[in-house]
Amino acid sequence: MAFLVGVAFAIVRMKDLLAVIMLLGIYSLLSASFFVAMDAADVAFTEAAVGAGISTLLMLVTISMTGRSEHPVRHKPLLALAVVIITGSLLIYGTLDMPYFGSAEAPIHQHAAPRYINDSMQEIGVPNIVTSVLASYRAFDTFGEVVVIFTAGIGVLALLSVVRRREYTINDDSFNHSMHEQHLILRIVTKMMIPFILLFAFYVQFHGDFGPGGGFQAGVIFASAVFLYTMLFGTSTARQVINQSFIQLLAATGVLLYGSVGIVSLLIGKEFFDYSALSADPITGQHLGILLIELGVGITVASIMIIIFFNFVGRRNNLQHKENEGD
Amino acid sequence: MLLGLYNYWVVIVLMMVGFYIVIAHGNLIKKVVGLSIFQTSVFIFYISMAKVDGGSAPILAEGIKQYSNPLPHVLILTAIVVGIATTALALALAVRIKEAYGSIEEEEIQKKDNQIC
Amino acid sequence: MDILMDVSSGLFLLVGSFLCLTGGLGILRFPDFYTRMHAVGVSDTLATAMILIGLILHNPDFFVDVKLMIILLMALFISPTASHALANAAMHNDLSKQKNDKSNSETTSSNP
Amino acid sequence: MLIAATLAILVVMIMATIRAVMGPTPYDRVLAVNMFGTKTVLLISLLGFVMGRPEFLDIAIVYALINFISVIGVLRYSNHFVTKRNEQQKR
Repeated sequence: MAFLVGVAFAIVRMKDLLAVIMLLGIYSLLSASFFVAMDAADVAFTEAAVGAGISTLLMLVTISMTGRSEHPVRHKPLLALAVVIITGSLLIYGTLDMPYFGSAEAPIHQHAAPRYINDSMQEIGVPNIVTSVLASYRAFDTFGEVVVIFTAGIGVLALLSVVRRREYTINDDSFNHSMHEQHLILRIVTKMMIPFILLFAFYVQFHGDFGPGGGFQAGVIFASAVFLYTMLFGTSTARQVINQSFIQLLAATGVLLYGSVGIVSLLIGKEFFDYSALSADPITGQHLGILLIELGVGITVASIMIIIFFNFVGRRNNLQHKENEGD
Repeated sequence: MLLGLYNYWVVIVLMMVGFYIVIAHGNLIKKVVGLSIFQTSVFIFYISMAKVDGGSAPILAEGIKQYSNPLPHVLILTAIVVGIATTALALALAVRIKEAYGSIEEEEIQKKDNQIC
Repeated sequence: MDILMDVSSGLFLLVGSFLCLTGGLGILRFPDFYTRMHAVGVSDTLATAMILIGLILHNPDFFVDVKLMIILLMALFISPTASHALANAAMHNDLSKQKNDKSNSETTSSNP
Repeated sequence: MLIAATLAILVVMIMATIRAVMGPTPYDRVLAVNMFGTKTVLLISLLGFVMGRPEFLDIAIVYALINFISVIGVLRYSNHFVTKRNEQQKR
């Protein structure tokens, strides 16, 4: 734990943004190991895939567009420090009333959790409690989260989408060709790894009922395989494999799939997102519902991440070509 | 007493570090980094509240009596993915600001704004 | 037989941890980038393999063993590739020219 | 024995972090991050055994994959800076 604090302080001191991002990667790996130590397997899974992989990559692409050194001027460090210290000490004063770490009598463990732990096996029939809470008890909440992700994807699309021109793409190919000469070994190993990553993403997707995993994680892993391909084989090649408008359609389909499962159960006569209506046997219905919903989540997350990454990279390539023409 | 609340204090220190970066640094990317440190500290806070002594991960198996609380795990799981989506949005904004103003330092942006007015 | 398994797994784990520590010491103490790379590349791959083999011997469950094997296989694929890519990138961008002549001659010999 | 190995890996992780903070060149930092990643994979698998639930090896697999991807990403995008800087030096 103290280790985390050390890394955080180092981040404050660093001026070089590239180094900051490296340290952020380390920080997120560390916090993920902490989540494992705290028994939160699913959370560690997500943090590993998201924090260390995707957010590092996105930040790297961004600083490759915006420049990497930080301006030394600061506003008023003393004032900021004072605000921070006062807020911090107030918060520490607040923790004095909190139940001790790890005590089983804390109020948080009294209300809803025992029901999830004791009854979910009979009601849902899925061993992974996190999945059953995520996809069944709190399905409406999760639906909201998926819609938020979808909206963020649309926002990035609106901010960064570029009108591509033909000469740019041709230029891009020649640029990538020189990359390929250097990276022969990398390319071959990557070719071997990508099918494995995709297979593993599907395993995570459909094994989420029994072990750690589920739609969110699987979507992110799937997307990171596509990222790997894009980085080594060039944007235009990747765009040929995965069409932009097709992937946008896919993102919308995921949300639609999720929502329609709820609507169907509403139409059959149960409540919104009550999957026991989907089949004669309530447990089979729950299984089917969770499977469909996780699939919807997975499709949405994967396609939104791919959309975000493509737009960042596309914008970057465009900028580079403009610079080259300027020279 | 000391050990019982140690985790929460570390969370608060991390949170304040993130907060300090957000208010004291002018670089927009650095601010995003600060926000993500802040965010992670909140995640750690939730997860450490969910831990029960002697408990195990909330995946049902035979022979295990005590499980950690699954509810915070669910909340944080979705929050992480939503967090990356919003971070991407923030970075996209930073890129557009760079294109429009030629800089991502807050002070220079303000200077340019004042010139225009 | 049981004792043999236990002892051998413990031995593998110990050797693995020792190699890890050497690698860590190497990354801290070595003077320039390529020598550090050498320390990490060599000791990391071997140490990872050792610890994972130790865990495989420790555990009789078949399914878990298969997963450990997958990790081992991937570590053996990924780690050298990443090292290679790193060294290649560093060479390509003339990192050695920033150093003095002595370390330069060392790098040519230690770089595989 | 498991616990001893875990402690050793923790120590090595601290060393890698120090190098990542100190590292004079970006490549040193990438190297340290890479090493940190492999050590995290080991730590997770060991922790799974220490806590008696070795089902969590999936997480370790994800770490190995993601580590690879992020190292490649760093190299791909940091090349950009270095070539730019070299051009500036030449002028």
